[in-house]
Amino acid sequence: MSDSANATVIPFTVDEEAEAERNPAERLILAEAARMAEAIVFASTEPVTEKQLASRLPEGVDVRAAMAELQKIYARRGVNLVRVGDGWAFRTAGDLAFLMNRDAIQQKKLSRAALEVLAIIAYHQPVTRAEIEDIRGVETSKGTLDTLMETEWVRMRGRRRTPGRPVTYGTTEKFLDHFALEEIRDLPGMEELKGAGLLSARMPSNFSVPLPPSDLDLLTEDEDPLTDIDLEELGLLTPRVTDD
Amino acid sequence: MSDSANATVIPFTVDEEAEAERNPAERLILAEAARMAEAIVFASTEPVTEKQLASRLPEGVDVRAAMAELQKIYARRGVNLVRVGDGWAFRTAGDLAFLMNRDAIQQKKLSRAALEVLAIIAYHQPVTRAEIEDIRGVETSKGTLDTLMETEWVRMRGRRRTPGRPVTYGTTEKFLDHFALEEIRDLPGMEELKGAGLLSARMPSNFSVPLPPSDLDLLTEDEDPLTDIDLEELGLLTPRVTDD
Amino acid sequence: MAETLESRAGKATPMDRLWAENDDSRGVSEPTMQVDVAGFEGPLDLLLHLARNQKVDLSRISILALAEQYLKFIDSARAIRLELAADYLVMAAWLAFLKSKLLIPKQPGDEGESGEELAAVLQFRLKRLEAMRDAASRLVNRNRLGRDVFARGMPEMVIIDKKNEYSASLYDLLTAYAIQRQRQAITNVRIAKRGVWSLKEARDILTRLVGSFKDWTALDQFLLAYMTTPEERATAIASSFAATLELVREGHIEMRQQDAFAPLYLRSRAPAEKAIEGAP
Repeated sequence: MSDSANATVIPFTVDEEAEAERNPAERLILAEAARMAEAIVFASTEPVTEKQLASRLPEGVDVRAAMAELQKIYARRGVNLVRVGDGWAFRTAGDLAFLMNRDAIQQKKLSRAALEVLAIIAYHQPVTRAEIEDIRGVETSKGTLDTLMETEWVRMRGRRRTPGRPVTYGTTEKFLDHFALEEIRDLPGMEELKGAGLLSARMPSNFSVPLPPSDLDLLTEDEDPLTDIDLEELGLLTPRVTDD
Repeated sequence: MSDSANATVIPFTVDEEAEAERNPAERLILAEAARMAEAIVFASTEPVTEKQLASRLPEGVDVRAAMAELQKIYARRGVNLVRVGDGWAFRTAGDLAFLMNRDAIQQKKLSRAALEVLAIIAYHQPVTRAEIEDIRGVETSKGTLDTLMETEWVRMRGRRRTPGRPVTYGTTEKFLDHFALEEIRDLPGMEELKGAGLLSARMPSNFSVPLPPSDLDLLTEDEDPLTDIDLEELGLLTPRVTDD
Repeated sequence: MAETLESRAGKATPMDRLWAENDDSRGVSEPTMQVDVAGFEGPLDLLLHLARNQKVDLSRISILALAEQYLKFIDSARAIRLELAADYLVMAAWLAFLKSKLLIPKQPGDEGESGEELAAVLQFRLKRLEAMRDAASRLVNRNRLGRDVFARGMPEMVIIDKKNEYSASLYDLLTAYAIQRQRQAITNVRIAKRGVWSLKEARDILTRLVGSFKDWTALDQFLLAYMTTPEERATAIASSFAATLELVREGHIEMRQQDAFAPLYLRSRAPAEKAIEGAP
C-alpha cells in the first residue's frame, strides 16, 4: 500500500503472510484459478455465485481464496470486484460515479410510499404486510408491493408462524446489487437502528434487539412453511375439479 | 515477466524506463486517468474511441499513454484490453476462451401461455389437461405442456380415476428449487395475492385460489399411479385419452 | 325514466366495472389509500409532521401538546367539511383517550396501561417511522447500479445454472396466474350476474355499438355479440328496445319496422355521430 509512489498505476498488494503459507506450486494453481475466475466474472453482467464458479474452475480450487486475492488486486482500480450476497461481480468504482452517471439510463422513479415500504422491508425483513402497515400507520396501496416485486428488489420469502400464517417479504440479491450492498447487514445505519430498538415490531422493554438474519434465504425461527394450515380458517378451498 | 513464480497472481509489469521519464505528480495523474478510462471502457456497450475517452477524461490527459498503461496492466490477466477497430474494449484472454463457450445454452424465457399453465399446475395440482383448459378457458397446445416437461418443473403424477383415466400433472422438486419455495404451500393464497396487488381486491365472492396438497409425492384418493405401460402408451410426453 | 337514468349515471354498471378491471386499475379504486389530508399519508404521517414542527428531538417531544395539535387539526378539517378517512378519526379518538389519561393521574384501581405508557408507545412509533424515512433516503442516495456504478457493458457470457435452461421468476409466475384467473373470473361473473339487463346496461351497449353500423341492421344483430345464453334473450331485447327508443328520441339513431312483429332495423344517424361518441 505504501509503495504506490513508485508505480505508474495502483499496484497489486500481495499478502505476504498468507503467501508464506503456500508453496510455489499451490501459488501457481491459485494464480491461474484467480485468472479464470476473473475472466468468468468479468464476462458476466450479473453476479456469479461461488457455486457457479466452483463448477467451472478446476476441481479442488479454493474459490474463496482466489476471490479474496482478486478482490485485493482490484480494490483500488477503476473497476472493483464486489461481493453481492453469495455472488461476485465487477462494478465500476463508486468514487468514479461522477464520471459515469452521465450515461445513466433514466430509471423509473419509485414513489415516496414505495421507497418507504422498500426501506421497511429491507430493515425489518422478514416482514409481513400487516407489520409494514403498522410501521407506516397506513394501509399499503395495492400497487406498491406489486411494483416493488416487479423491480425484483423484493420477493415473498415464506410464511410467518403465527395465526393466519401471513406471507413474509424480504429483499433479493438484485436489491443488494442495485444498492451496492454486500449483505443486508451493510444497510446504512443498521447498527444504530438496531441499538435504538427501532427495528422491532413492538416497543422493546429492554431496548435490546436481536440481530437480523444474515442469510436471507434461511427462514427465521418464527417463519414456517405451510404444512398444516386450517383450510377453513383461511377460507380457501381445496383444489378439486370434478370431471363431468 | 519471469517473476511470476514468486507472485500469487500475475503481477503488473512496470515499465521502468518510461517510468523514469515521469515525475511523481505526472505519474499520479496518469494512474488516475488510467483508472477512469478503465471504468469507462468496462461500462461501455461498445468499444470506446480515444476521442471519446479524451472528451470524458480531465483535460490535458495523455489518453494514449493511459491506454498503453492499462493495456500493459491487463496484458497477462484473465481479461485483456484490446483494440477493436479504432476503439478500446475488454475481452476475455484468448487462452481462457474455453471457459466462455462451455455453457453455450441459450436461456429461454417461458411464454406467457406456458407460465399460465405452469401456475395452474402449481396451484391446482393434481390437475388434468382438460381441467387446465377449463380453468384457462382456452385450449392448451401440446407444445406448451411439452415445454414445461422439458423444464423439469412439471411431471406427470398419475391418472385420475375417472372415465378416460386422464393423466394428472403436478410440480417437481426442481420447481420448488427454482422458485426458491420451501414447499408448495408457500405459494401465496388469495388474500396475499390481493394484498400484493396482484389480484383485484374485488374478486367475485365465489372466487377462490386453491391450496395445493402439502405432500406432493402422495397420490390423492382419486389418482392411480402411472404404470410402465402407461408411460409407454403415453410416448412419455403425449397424454393420450383412451376410451375404455 | 329520466330520473332513474340520472340517479344511476354516477354508478358504474357491472359491465363498466368489468371493463375498468380489464384496464387494470390497480390501486386506483382503493378507497382508504387516496386519503390525502393536505398531502399526508395517514394519521401517523400527519402526527410526525406536527411533531417535527415542535422542533425538538422526538424523545423530548410533548405528547400531550402533540395530541392537542392533532385534535385541533382534525376539528378544523371537519369544520371545512373535508372528508376524512376513518383512520384519521380513529387516531383522533385514541388521542383524545390518551389526553384524558395523561391529564388525570392514574387511579389505584385503574386497569390497563397508564397515559405515560401509551404516550411512550406513540413516541416509539413516531421514532420508528422517522427512522424508516431517513433510512429510505439514505438508501436511495447510495451509489446505485445503473446510475453511479456500472456493470460490464459488453458481457461475453451469461452465466447459467446448467440445470436451468429456462428462466422465470416467482413474480412472473404469480402475475401470470393472477392475471389469468382474474380474466377468467370476470368472464364468469358476466355470465353469472347478467340475469337481467338493465336499461342502463342496454343503453351503454347500444351507444358503444351503434356508431359502427352505418347501414340498417337488425336489432338482433346488435345484440348478438352480447348474448351469451338463450335465457338472456328476452331481457336483453326488452331493455335494448327501451334504450333504442330513448336513443331515437335523442336523435342518435334511426329505427324502422316493416310490419308488426317484423324485425326492427337500426342505424346510426350520420350527423349525430359525434354526439354519440361524447355520450357517457
